[in-house]
Amino acid sequence: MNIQVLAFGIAKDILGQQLLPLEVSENTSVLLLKELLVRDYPEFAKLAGFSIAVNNEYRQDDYLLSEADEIAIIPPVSGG
Amino acid sequence: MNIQVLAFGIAKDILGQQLLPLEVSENTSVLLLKELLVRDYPEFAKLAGFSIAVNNEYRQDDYLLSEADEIAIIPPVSGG
Amino acid sequence: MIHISIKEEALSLAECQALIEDEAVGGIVHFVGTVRNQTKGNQVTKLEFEAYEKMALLEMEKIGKAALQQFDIERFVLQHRIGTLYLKEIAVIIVVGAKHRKAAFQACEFAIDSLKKTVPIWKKEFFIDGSHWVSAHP
Amino acid sequence: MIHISIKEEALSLAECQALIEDEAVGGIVHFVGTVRNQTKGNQVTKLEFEAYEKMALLEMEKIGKAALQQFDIERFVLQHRIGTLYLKEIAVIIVVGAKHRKAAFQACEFAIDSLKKTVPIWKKEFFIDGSHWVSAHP
Repeated sequence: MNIQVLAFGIAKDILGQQLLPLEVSENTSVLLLKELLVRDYPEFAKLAGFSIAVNNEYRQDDYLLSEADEIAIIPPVSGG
Repeated sequence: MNIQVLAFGIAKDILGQQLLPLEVSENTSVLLLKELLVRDYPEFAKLAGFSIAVNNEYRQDDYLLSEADEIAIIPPVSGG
Repeated sequence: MIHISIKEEALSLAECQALIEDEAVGGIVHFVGTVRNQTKGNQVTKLEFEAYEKMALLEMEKIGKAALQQFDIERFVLQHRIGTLYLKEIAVIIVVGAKHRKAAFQACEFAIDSLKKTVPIWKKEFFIDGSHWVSAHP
Repeated sequence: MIHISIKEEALSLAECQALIEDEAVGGIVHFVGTVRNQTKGNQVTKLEFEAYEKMALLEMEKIGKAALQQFDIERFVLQHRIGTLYLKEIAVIIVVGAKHRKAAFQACEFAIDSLKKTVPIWKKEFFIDGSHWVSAHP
């Protein structure tokens, strides 16, 4: 399936774009997406960590992605 | 010696005036002043407590008063 | 920097915030005490604050100095209103500016707790059917 | 009452205070986060805040709901600025109104601590000779 991954903050800098189109297999988990990102963009491994949000909620590693989801990379937040 | 005792809040209501003139013996202590006040105005005994300030500082019971001092009755404070 | 005052006119949050502005400050905590409509189930109509003004200013200054000594803060503002106050009006503003927020929270709470214990200011509460000096009796 | 917003224009303390006004409120605590001139000894010239706005608003709302649930408070206001901010400008305002002050202090500190952990907003610090995303690296 085809997904689009939103990126913010340093994640946007690492990807060089705000929206990354990706082709992944059906039922790709959050964990697998993270692994794919680290494989293709090793800079992600150097971060203090990063999360994946799906449809505006933080999701655990075992959450399964669907094509219609709004998926976002959330690098360490620093508001306030 | 003659002293003048300032009163605020409920102390002013108890005395019926803001400034109480008193004749006391030389070297009257804060403790003695408190006892005189309670004797003459028994309502003071019903308060949650009261302090004496001399020259704008809280003073302990053993502090000795002089005629030139600015003396004030400080009933329980309730600012804020 | 310590700024202390007692005023008969309305207190201004904007004025206090302006006094705290400082490039070295990253966290500011304000405490704003307002007139509430109830005390222990009684309907409050207004308050009157009376101060032993000279001594109150000295005690407020002591709180500011203690706060600057005990906490890592840069600026301290404390203003208290006296006279008659109606519902929602501001009785006291304390503003603390610090490099980091934790010290600002601690110093601000310390300051209002201390004020309520030591500063010679008295509050009279007025109800529909009477009035009393707050905290006077056990 | 919960009021949440993210704004590109300057935040207003007076606006936040007006949102909190309530006859049932006696203690109000504001946290105001401003742009400080130094981070770890480096001279800061400006900041840029970026938000994942939809999600940030939802996370801010969650903090407000949790604060109202965990503490005895009446009103909760949280505003965050995004875009470019210079020294002394306000990045965030949190205002909590409660019957009594203790709950207001606790809820306000809880809110800013939570915001810094969960709300998807990112701060880029600019120095004379470079820039970096705050907290991105260990």
